[in-house]
Amino acid sequence: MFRNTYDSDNTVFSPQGRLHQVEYALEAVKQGSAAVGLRSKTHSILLALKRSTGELASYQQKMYRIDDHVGIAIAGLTSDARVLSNFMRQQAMSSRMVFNRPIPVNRLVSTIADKAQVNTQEYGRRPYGVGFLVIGQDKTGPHLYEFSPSGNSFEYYAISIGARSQSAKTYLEKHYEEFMDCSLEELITHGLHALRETLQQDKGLTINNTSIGIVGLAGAHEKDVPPEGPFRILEGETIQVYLESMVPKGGEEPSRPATTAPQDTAPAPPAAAPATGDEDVQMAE
Amino acid sequence: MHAFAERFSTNSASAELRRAKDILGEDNDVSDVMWGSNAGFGSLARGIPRFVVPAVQDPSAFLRMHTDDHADPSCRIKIKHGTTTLAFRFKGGVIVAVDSRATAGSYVASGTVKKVIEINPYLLGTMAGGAADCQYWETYLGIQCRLHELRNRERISVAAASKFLSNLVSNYKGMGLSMVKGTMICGWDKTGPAIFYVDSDGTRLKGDLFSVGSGSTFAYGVLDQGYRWDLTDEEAQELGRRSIYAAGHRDAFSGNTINLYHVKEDGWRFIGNYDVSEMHYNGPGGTGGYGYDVRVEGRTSANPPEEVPATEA
Amino acid sequence: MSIMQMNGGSVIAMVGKDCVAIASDLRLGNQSLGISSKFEKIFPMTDRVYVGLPGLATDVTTLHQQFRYRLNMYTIKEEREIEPETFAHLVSSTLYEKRFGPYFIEPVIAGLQKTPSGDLKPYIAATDLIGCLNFAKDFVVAGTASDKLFGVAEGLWEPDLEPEDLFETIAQTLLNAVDRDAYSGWGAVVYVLTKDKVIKRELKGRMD
Amino acid sequence: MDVSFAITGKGYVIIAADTTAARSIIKMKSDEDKIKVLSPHLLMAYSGEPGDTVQFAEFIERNIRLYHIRNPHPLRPQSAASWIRRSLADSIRSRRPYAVNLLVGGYDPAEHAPHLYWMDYLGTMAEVPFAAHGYGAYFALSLLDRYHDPEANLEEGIATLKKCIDEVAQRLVVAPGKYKVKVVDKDGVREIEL
Amino acid sequence: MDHFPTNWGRPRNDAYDAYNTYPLHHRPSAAPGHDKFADAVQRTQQPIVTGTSVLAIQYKDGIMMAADNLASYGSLARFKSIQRLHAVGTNTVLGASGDMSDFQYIQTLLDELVTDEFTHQDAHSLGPAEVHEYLARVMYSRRSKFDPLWNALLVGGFKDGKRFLAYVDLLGVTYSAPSLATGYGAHIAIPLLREVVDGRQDTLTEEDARKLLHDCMRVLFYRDARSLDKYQLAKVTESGVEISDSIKIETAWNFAEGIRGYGAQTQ
Amino acid sequence: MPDGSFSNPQQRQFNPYSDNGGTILAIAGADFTVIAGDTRQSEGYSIQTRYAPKVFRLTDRAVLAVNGFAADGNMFVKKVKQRLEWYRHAHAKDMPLRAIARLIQTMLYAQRFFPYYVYNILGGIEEDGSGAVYSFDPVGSYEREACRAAGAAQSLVQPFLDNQIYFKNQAAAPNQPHPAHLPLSDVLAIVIDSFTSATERHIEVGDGLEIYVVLAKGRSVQGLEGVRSIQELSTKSDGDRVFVIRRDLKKD
Repeated sequence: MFRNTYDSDNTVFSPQGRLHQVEYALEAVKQGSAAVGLRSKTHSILLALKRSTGELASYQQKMYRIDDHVGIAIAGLTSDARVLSNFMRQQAMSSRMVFNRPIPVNRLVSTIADKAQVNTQEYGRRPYGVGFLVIGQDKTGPHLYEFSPSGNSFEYYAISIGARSQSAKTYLEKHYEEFMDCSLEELITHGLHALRETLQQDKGLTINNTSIGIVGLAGAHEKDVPPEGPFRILEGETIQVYLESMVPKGGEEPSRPATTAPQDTAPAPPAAAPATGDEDVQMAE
Repeated sequence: MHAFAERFSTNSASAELRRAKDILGEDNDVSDVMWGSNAGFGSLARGIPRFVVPAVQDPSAFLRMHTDDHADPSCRIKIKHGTTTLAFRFKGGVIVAVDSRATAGSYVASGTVKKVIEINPYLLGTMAGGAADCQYWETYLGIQCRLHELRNRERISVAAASKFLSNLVSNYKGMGLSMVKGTMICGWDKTGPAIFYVDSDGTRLKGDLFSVGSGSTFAYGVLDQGYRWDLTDEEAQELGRRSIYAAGHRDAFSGNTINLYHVKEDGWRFIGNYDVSEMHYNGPGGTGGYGYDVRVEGRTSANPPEEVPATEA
Repeated sequence: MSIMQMNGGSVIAMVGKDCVAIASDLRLGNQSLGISSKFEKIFPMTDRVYVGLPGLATDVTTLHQQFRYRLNMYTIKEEREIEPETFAHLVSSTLYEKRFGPYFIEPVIAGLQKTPSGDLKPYIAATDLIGCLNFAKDFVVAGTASDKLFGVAEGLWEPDLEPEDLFETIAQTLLNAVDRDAYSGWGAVVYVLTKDKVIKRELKGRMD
Repeated sequence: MDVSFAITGKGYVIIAADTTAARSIIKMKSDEDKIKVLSPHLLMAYSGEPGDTVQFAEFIERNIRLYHIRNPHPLRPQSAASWIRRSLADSIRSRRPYAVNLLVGGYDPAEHAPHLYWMDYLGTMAEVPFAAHGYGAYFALSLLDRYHDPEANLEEGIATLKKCIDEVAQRLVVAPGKYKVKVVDKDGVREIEL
Repeated sequence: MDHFPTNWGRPRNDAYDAYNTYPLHHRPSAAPGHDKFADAVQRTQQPIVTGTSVLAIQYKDGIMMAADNLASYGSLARFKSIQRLHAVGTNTVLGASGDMSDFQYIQTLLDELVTDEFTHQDAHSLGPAEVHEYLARVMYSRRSKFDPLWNALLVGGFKDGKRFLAYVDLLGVTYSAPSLATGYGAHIAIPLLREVVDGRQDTLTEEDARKLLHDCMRVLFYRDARSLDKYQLAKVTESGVEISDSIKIETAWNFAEGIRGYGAQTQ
Repeated sequence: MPDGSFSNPQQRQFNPYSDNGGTILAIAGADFTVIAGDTRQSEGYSIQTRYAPKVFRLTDRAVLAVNGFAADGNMFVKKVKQRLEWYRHAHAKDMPLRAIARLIQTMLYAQRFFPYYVYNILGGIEEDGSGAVYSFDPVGSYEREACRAAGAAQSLVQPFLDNQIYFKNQAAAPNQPHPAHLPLSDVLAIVIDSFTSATERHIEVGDGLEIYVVLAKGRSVQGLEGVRSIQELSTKSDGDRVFVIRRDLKKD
């Protein structure tokens, strides 16, 4: 007996007024590892948890540079992300070609939102299975946007997407009022705390599984950043200093900026042993 | 690919882009081929390259008007020209010799041009005429020869390679353009040493001895008189070198240095680079200058009577 | 193909300390074809006036003969040798006579001029093909390689060069300039005029 | 489409010129003599615009002859060449210039030396050890750079000339079939068969 | 086919015979003094109704631009109250010489652009630099299609505390300088403008700038046969674009009275 | 040949080219490259502007100088920069110099029938750390050289460089061969000399001089100490480095 589940096609609403295909696409985003974005008056940052598909594989790429002033973190289908990010790059470049101006971040996000929306309305199409956090800076300052396969795009003070992102959101909701006046280091520390919430109980953040993306002026631990503070991705050894600034789990006051960490305490043993390749995520304690 | 998205998008950023592309007339400007493995060379790797043609009634007249520095020295765009190249077959393989001068009008634009293009370890192409045409098309030929090797698991024959080039450039015949004005594809394949002359008219000739370029007649003058099938390797190399010197000396648009190659069964070998002026005064390895005045120094055609002392007697 | 480029050839003259130098290439060509590498374009008019005649080769010979004739007439009439400056004006007027059917030559004049005090002062000048005189304190150039000569001379020349240094400067200037010109070259010749002697040297230039 | 060559050797000048008289694409005649004997020790090969060539050559021939009648001594090659050059130089600036290229070869009995002058229709003159006019020049000059010997005897000189003729026959599309060859040396002018 | 060796590799011209060593070479356009390049400066299309020079300078508070009100039809002074200065958004002014219909097309393009920009309502707007870049792309691409917009344009503006002044023409050639002029003004007015402006653009007062442009417009009216004694002045400062009403140039011709061949006296 | 008859109509058309004068030059050293250009932009006898850059930084180790028709030149540089940006997106590194050279060739050759009227000189540091100069003709023929001048005064400057850089026509003293590469300070002096000479004798050259200096990774700044009005443009301190030196030239 035939029963309509209203989910074989993206152009048909369910009796409840829902588009199941689109909602499934949103689920695909949740399959991806988590990404967190935060914004202060001066900086926007992205933090993402990189997964390794197995011990033979390296860690997947979670962040992409779009233009000097824009970068994204992704959660969901990497292949869809590649197509969309290339589209964003084209848009950015076109703006530079025609107007010699960096594309305003909000307009860039709307272009992909519109593109995604088409896939929720036209017959025979599949919604994109990827969500983005977009950070960028333009004349109106630093920005943070979330883009989702439903065609939505919103600007946030702080947001997270991907697996177990709700836990991170909880942390962000608790602390977001402090963010606006944070220094870059404090902002990153907050971000790492939020990102840590998305981990399984026995896992921790390491230099191998964490990426940090920044737009805004150079921080205290960065060197060779051009004065305009373009988008850059920090990975590997360079993020050690930030990981060390984190308050161990269970500690009450989280905000101990990385700036003071190395000087205050005697050189502590590294928070995490280097990855041995046995496991994709290392133990923190 | 994004046509649908754009059509339904009322967002003006994409409308902006559409207009920009419209205005620029360049939808290939930021196309997919520009990134990824093709890295912008997509047009080279796929089929016959396409070119921008000016939107005028007679593109060839347009091109001639702006680039023919010989008919009209005041033309602004001066493309590099002028050359002497030669190649001949003998029992020891193929000798390829070229000069290295490029002129734009009367200005010697370069004296260090590499006019032998190393297509692969067994194939050489020479460059006469438009420098860019030869460089570009023979690089392209190199790609195709490699592809042939990968597809067929054997090296391309000289005949096939030259036929490919011939077909390629004759596509542009009738556009009034002088693409490759006479190149020689030289190499060694299953059939032994081979030379093919190819030009943009579509001519393709198999032969033993060719010289191409503005100084070719001078090179022929020396080459023909000294050529035999059973030259030794040293004699053959000397003949090639001497012939290019002859052209470098007499032709204003040839000269500077001589590049000499020898193709044998195991592929080509670069013999050396020789300064034409050094050849004139001292010859290769200081064995005596090629120059006429150097060669006949002290000799005179005057014929004074020898019996001068006799008159005293 | 401009008629001035028909046969090729270039001349340069330079001022030094109490000396002048004039130099030319030796090529005679028929467009791209080299005919002779012994075609002199510089002619002594007196012991201390030299003239270089780059341009159309037929006019080189014709004008040389013309100048020789006029100079002889001058010497007979005036009973003295011509001064470089006077000769320059003779060149100028000779060329302007053919204002509407000019000789295709751009002469360069170099010499040592007698001053009222009896010293000899360097003098150089050049004219265009209809005789517009151009005096210079440093150097003058003409011929198919004139732009190249200008560039090198501007870089190498300095004031008050002794005869040997002047020779070196003019030789380097000429050789490097004609090497970049398809229509000049095939050897070169330099004359250095000093108070008491004229030094003529042939240079081994590029022969291509 | 004329081709002419001239080479000097030990005490002689050989001048060779093709014998074709062409009009449009037709060979009108194939035994035309294009080398004038101007005096006992002077030869002149001429080529160029049909009509002009013979007109000019005869003008020169008559005038040199006139000089010989007026004066008890013949013109030396240098002087003759200089006068011929002047005629061409004057002609090029006249209302109707002669388009004639010349090779003037002579033997100077006074200094026992052969002289060869290359001249073009503009009046350009250069003394050279060997020379050529027409398309042949593009093949022969380099060849002569390589093989010419100022001290070659007549047989060797003729052999070198044959190389030039063979080369042109081999490479030039419009190569002439036959040549007339004349030699001038201390004994005067004579024609030789190749 | 061209068999002459020295022609190998050159663009082909099969229409002449190069088998020719004796008479002068009859190459195409080898006639002395005949510059084929110059010959090519002929039009498949040409400007019809044209405006003459536009002048613009930088001064202490921004930029100032002037253009007269005439649109000529050949030598006929056809339209005498045409405005050739056009405000683009709030920070930019465009001055046009050359074909007026092409200028009007450019105006519609820019208006559309400004509207699009406005509808975003996101605090971003096009400044003079962006407008200039856009015009440069448009002009260059039309040139590349052999369908040029027959104008020489000056774009000036003031945005985010910065002056901007640049030029773009029918070929897509662009440049920027403290003082600019198009057309006849590039020959007549530029020396006058450079004399006063260059190097002093940070101290030049509005009054001086106004006077300078006024003087230049007068000189142009005296010497440019396609000009008018009525012009408009645009200034762009912190407070936006301001285009004046027409300004009349007071002229003095009485000096001509005494000069034969000048003015009324013909004999 | 157009003669006004009906059988030989002459095409009269819009001329899409112009010539904006100026001169560029580049010299490669052992571990550095100097690329320079004047800043005058002119058309015919009028100077359009006294400051229009002709030399552009592409990456930390590649600098491109363009000369000829300014609109073509600027457009071409923009396009090259975009292609390099795509390369950066795809490969997360800057394109190596020799690859940029080939890229420029194919980009120029794509316009074979409607050429860009530009003469390009690309200078920078190769992957092996050596200085390199690539010069191009308008349709993309190119070669690697040690020095090259292009533009309006190329025929003035190039023979001077032949003499000073390649030691052409200079016999080396016995046992003292000419150096293969000159030190940076000498090269800078030659560049400045070349441009002052060209300014003296060519109307289209003058106003300002921009000299870009690219130093190989790890090379000291020897030769640049004490140089007036120098500015560093590199984005990283531990890679190849780019500097620009600005000078005035005569404005007449």
